[in-house]
Amino acid sequence: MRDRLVELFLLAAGLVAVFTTLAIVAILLYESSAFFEHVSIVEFLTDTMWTPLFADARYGILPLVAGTVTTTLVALLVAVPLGTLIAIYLSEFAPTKVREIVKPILELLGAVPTVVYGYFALTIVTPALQWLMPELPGFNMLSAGLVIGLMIVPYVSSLSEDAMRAVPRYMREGSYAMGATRLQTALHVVVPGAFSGLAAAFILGISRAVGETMVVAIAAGMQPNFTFDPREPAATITAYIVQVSLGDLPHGSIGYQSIFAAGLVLMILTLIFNVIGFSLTRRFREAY
Amino acid sequence: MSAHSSIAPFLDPKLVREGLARRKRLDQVFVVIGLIVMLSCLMILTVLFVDLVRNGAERLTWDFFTNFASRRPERAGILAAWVGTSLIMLVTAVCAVPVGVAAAIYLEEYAPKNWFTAIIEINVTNLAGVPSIVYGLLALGLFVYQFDLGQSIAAAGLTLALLILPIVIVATREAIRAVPNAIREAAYGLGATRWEVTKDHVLPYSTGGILTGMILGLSRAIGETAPIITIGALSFIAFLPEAPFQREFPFISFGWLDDPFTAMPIQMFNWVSRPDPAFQANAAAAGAILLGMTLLMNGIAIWIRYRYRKKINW
Amino acid sequence: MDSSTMARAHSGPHTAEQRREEQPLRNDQLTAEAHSAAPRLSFPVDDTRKARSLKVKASVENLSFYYGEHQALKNLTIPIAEKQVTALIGPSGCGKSTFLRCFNRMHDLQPGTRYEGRIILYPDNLNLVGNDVDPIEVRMRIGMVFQKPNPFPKSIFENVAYGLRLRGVRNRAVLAEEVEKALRGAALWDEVKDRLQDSALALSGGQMQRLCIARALATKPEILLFDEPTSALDPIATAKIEELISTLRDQVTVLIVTHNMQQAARVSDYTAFMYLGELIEFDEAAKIFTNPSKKATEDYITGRYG
Amino acid sequence: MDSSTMARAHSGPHTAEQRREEQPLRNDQLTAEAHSAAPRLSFPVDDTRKARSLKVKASVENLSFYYGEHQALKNLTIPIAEKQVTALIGPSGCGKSTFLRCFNRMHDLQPGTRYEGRIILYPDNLNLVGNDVDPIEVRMRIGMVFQKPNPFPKSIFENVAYGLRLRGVRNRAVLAEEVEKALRGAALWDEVKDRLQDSALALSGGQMQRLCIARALATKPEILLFDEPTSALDPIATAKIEELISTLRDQVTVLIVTHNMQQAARVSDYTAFMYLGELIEFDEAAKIFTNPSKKATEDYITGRYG
Amino acid sequence: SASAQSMIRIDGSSTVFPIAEAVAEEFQIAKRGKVRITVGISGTGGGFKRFCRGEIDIANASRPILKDEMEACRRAGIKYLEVPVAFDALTVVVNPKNTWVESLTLDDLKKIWEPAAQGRVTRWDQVRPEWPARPLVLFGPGADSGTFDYFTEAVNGKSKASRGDFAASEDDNVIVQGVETNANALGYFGYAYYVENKDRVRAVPIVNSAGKAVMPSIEAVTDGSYEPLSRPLFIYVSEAATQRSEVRELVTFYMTEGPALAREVGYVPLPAAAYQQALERFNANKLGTVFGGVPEVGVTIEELLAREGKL
Ligand SMILES: Nc1ncnc2c1ncn2[C@@H]1O[C@H](COP(=O)(O)OP(=O)(O)OP(=O)(O)O)[C@@H](O)[C@H]1O
Ligand SMILES: Nc1ncnc2c1ncn2[C@@H]1O[C@H](COP(=O)(O)OP(=O)(O)OP(=O)(O)O)[C@@H](O)[C@H]1O
Ligand SMILES: [Mg+2]
Ligand SMILES: [Mg+2]
Repeated sequence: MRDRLVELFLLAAGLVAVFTTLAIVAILLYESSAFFEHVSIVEFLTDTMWTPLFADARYGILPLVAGTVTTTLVALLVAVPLGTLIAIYLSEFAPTKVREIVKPILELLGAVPTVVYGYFALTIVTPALQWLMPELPGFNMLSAGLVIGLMIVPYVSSLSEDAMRAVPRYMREGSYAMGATRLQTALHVVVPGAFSGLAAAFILGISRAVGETMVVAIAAGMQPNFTFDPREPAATITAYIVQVSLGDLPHGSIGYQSIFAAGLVLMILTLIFNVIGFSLTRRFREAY
Repeated sequence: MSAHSSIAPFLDPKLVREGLARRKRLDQVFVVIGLIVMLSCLMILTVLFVDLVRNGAERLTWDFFTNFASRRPERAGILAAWVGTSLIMLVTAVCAVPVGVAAAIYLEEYAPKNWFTAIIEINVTNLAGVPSIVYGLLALGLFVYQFDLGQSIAAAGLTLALLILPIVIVATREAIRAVPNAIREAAYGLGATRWEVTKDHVLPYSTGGILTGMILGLSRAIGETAPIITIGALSFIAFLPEAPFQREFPFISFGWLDDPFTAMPIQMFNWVSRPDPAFQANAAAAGAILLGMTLLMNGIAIWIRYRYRKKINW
Repeated sequence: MDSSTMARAHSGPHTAEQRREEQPLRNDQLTAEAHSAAPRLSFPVDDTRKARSLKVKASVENLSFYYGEHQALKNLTIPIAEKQVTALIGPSGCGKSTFLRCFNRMHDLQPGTRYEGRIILYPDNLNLVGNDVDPIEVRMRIGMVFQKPNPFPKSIFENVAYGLRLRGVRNRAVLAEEVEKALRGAALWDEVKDRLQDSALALSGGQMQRLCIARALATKPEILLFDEPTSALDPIATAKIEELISTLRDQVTVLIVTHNMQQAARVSDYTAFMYLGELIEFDEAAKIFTNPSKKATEDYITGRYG
Repeated sequence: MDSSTMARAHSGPHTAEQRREEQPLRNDQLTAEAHSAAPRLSFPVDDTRKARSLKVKASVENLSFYYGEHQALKNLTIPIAEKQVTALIGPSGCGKSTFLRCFNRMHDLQPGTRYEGRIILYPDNLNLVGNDVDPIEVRMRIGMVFQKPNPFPKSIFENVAYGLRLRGVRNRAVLAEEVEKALRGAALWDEVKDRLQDSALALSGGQMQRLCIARALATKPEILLFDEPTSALDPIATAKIEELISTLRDQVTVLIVTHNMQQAARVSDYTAFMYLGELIEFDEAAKIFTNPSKKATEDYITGRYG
Repeated sequence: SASAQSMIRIDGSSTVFPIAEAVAEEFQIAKRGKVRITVGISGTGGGFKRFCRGEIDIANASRPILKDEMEACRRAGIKYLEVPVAFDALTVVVNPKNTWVESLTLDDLKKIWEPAAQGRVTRWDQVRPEWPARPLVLFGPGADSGTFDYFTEAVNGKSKASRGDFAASEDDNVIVQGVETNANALGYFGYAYYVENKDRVRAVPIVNSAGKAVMPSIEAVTDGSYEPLSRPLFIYVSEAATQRSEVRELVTFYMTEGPALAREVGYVPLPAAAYQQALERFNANKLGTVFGGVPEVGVTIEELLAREGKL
């Protein structure tokens, strides 16, 4: 009986997560309904101009999505190889002591205030890149993406490392017994064996990159360009939301409501990533 | 069977040996690359930290901790900010940890494996990926207006609690999973109920992991700017919230919960965008302290993890 | 190695034959009694041995068990004699553990499992696998010792006291007394009496396993289940546990699973041979190991089948 | 269960006796030859059997092994006959696995371990546990099959091809041919030939274990090590693996660890009995299981010690 | 909780924040801590939202209150007084390495910034042929800011009418950074950022309606010659709050000490008479805005103070 009550209480705690999601979706839907009375969904999804705050307002979300996707891709191009590399190194090569010390220190990279990263991108990474590519504008998605990538390296490496260490020892032994080197064992047995965990790590990394705000707001130029060229300046959905929600815009205006529509798109984007990740994890979980 | 009747090595031993030499070289190359990558990440972290400390060095004085914000950079301090941040973290921890741990226990120990729990699971991972600014929007509508908490420490703490809930849940689940099933079976075998098994064994033995999750969550929360600006964190506030401990009865007060507040990242964000470049030093100093606070928390997490691992060795 | 070490190691447990002599046999014959409050276990008269019957502690009747679709136990009927050791033997995967775990409803922890048939516990005629019976109540009455020693990462004292605490015992004096009794019963008292507050994880494998037995004994179970209790232990520890099981017979009904026929022969009074989820033969241990009536049993016993 | 199922299940493997007849015995007597390139294994003449000697594939000489402080193997000396099956038996924890894993230097993966003594591999007189010998090279020559089937999470084909790829074989035709040979050698070809691209994880336990054997066979190892290869398998799968091991004798030297004496008796030509890290007795399997010369061995074999 | 009685809550524009902070700081010192003031930075829009919900006493605004917001206040029964507190002079800056631009006319600016220029006017020589054929790289504040609204209104004649292909930032320091590191850059932001970064960027004189090129400076703004790019900043005080003496005292303090403090934090004080006049209007409880919910450009402070307010 008491056990039943406890279970109900615990279930309620689990439902907090569900309610939070529902509440987020509800608020976003509610607030953006006014927006969609004004702007047709077709225009919203197909127009390639996003200028809701300009006199000549256009409401095509594509430029923001493009900016989000591009910075995310750049970030992943940094975070996935680096994170996986570090994870493999830590789980298969590094001595236990090194692993136990380095892992939490690396995790600190994820805890640096994002404003710091923003300025890091703007004042150090961009000039460095311009030295390599003189044509590069002062604001660009490339340097923002690189820095976001750096920021999420610990997410990827930490979780991947956990996953790799969960690969049972007898799998590794099977490979070593065949005469494989550490690297071969890592690449041919451990990585495929930890696939679901790696996928989960990448998904979380993607979500984090998609949701990152300050770095893009500071270093990417806040300019809704419909381009997938990382050398261009651009705006992302999050950057747009934070900019408007702190700006001088009257609340209740279409421009203000547009942030909820943008938020909805962002939410759906992350949801899609997560559902894919979840089903991948499910599919490969029974691996051993 | 005749195919294998010869034990003669399958390949020319010389070739195999050469191949082996090449494979081992690759192995070493990888070690070097791995080390380099890891060290460069650590170095960037160091550079960031050292840079902040260097830029903020002139402000890193005792006064900086005991002064309120001011229009004069050299007089401005972070008293309200660090007190605010500490109290917010308190609320966040007190809310997120029990709920997160309870949810994790539910998912690991109680939940049947069906579509319903699958939904909860997707939800948890999805929440981990929701951008923090969206939490700000949610909290504005829900906590500030719906629950009428106003622009208070309680509202900020709750917002960040929601934000880190998935982190706490995920970390706790991992910790709970690490408790061997044999222990559960032993307890069940003695006639313990599910809750007794959880309370007497699963929870105590996973404390290390749970605390680690809590601290990782808090280090994420402590640096968040956007959501708490959205719900109305202040930038100038020259007084402290009501003290939680009073001299008269009943000695403990919760008045601070609905006091206005500011927080470290807000203070830093504000200073960063000030026209006067002298404020950049304040921002750097605040950033260094923020990072230091996180470092401290992570240090505690490492220590706890280490101690628990040592104590409980399955 | 000098063979004296080994000789010492196994001088402990009496052989099954020795023990059987010591046992007060009951002479009631052949009673196919319907279920009375305390039915008796009886075997058909056989020229080579005295027929006898013992009180039955539990009777398994047409028990089937399913892991989802997979039927792991097929219509088993076995009587469990009171204060005797009953061993279950059979090749790996034949369902020994599954059978054992039915007794304290461990399967209830895994969704999708299903019991059919009955396990009646005497004297109160309780159907252990009945849907209306609370598994926790069953587990309070029937203790279990697992293959791998699994002490809690708490002090030795707390490990043994845990079952009592669950049952609401708070009085420190009572706890201390019962813990001592249980540790003595598990032949561990002398080794640990000076360090009851130390972590149980600091014990050796054999000590841990005896601690787990003490933990189970402390709650005074009516039946004690052992699932390959020595397979993780070294020879010396194994010998101690076997000796202990032999002496436990005075206090409690024991059901033991083992993959080791020698062990079964040494410790058990009755032996059941299972194969692919079915009961092939059930009889007195002496009979099973010297003169099994089924060919399959003989093949298995004599090692022609592993 | 009808006993015919069981009979069928174990009709496969020949008994040790049967096989021994089939074996061409060498009649060189008693040669205590110093190490020549290919020494011979010889036993003292005994009234009850013909003395014989065989080529030695590897000879273990004064091997000791340490896990940090703990000495797990104590000064073992055992000859391993070429193209014969040598079984290691002994109670749990006596060091069987530890011994086996010395042969392919698996211990090198764990820091803090240390070898002493030598394992000489013939014909090239290589000391397998020498410090100057590359463990990877050793492992390329000596295959291992583990207790729990551990296929890689790849396709069946890739599992078997893995060792060849490691050795730099890229030619698809060669790979295909060798994979087929290995699968045939492991008596798995017929069952999987139509689904070579399927995941190896979709196989049954017994099939997985045979896949692991095929994987090891594909690289044409000189010695194949088996560490309790059937303890996780059901009886039917066990029978198949045992049969397979018997037939492998034509191709490769086999060393097998088992806790199951019946199994050792069935599959091995030579048997070593170990206890607490020491070698108690080493002899032909027939001798060990019928007429062991040490009391300890006899006690263990007859189940007086488990 | 910290007693609400003596607390004055201020929120709104981050542009006005430095002045509000300075005033709050000094006022609290002057009152020896008896009055507590909080200042937030939710933006002008966020500030008005809270103001019209009655959550704050004073809203900082970098633009006049707009129709929607007036409506919201009216519905909530919130009446307010509009008080100008300082000028902000929008400053157009170029890289110090830029040798060709000596001054800019409104026409030049329009050529550069009008919506039609998007994607077309991309080189300096397209603005004036004598300028070099170098790329034109533009920086400006985000489209959600009052600065942007005012600049577009002043230059292109319509609020929010602007080309979109420029690098925008919420944080004017980022624009400073952008202009400083690109020799072909042009940007605009508040005067305070220019004052503090005179050595990193160069301000361009703007040709006013009298045809004279004027550098932004405190004098030029105060005497009205730097136009039309100087704009007033406001605070809106809730009428209900004016019932409280400490609020009245704060506003009085604002009008007397404000000029010095504004100057100190890099803003341009109103002419001395204007403070006097504004304080009189405040004391006379003249409610409402003088803009009628529509932003205007180039009105002098005297004109504004002479107008009748509307709620
Ligand atoms: N949790 C489970 N879910 C599904 N099937 C199971 C489960 N546990 C056991 N089985 C199956 O039930 C059968 C009986 O298993 P059980 O563990 O009872 O065998 P056992 O006789 O104890 O074998 P062993 O000697 O190897 O311990 C086997 O076929 C096994 O695969
Ligand atoms: N990785 C290890 N580190 C330290 N000691 C070990 C390790 N592995 C085994 N040992 C110890 O070495 C001894 C021999 O172990 P080993 O695994 O070789 O026994 P075994 O004969 O294979 O037993 P079993 O039949 O149970 O598999 C045991 O005392 C064991 O506790
Ligand atoms: Mg079992
Ligand atoms: Mg072993």
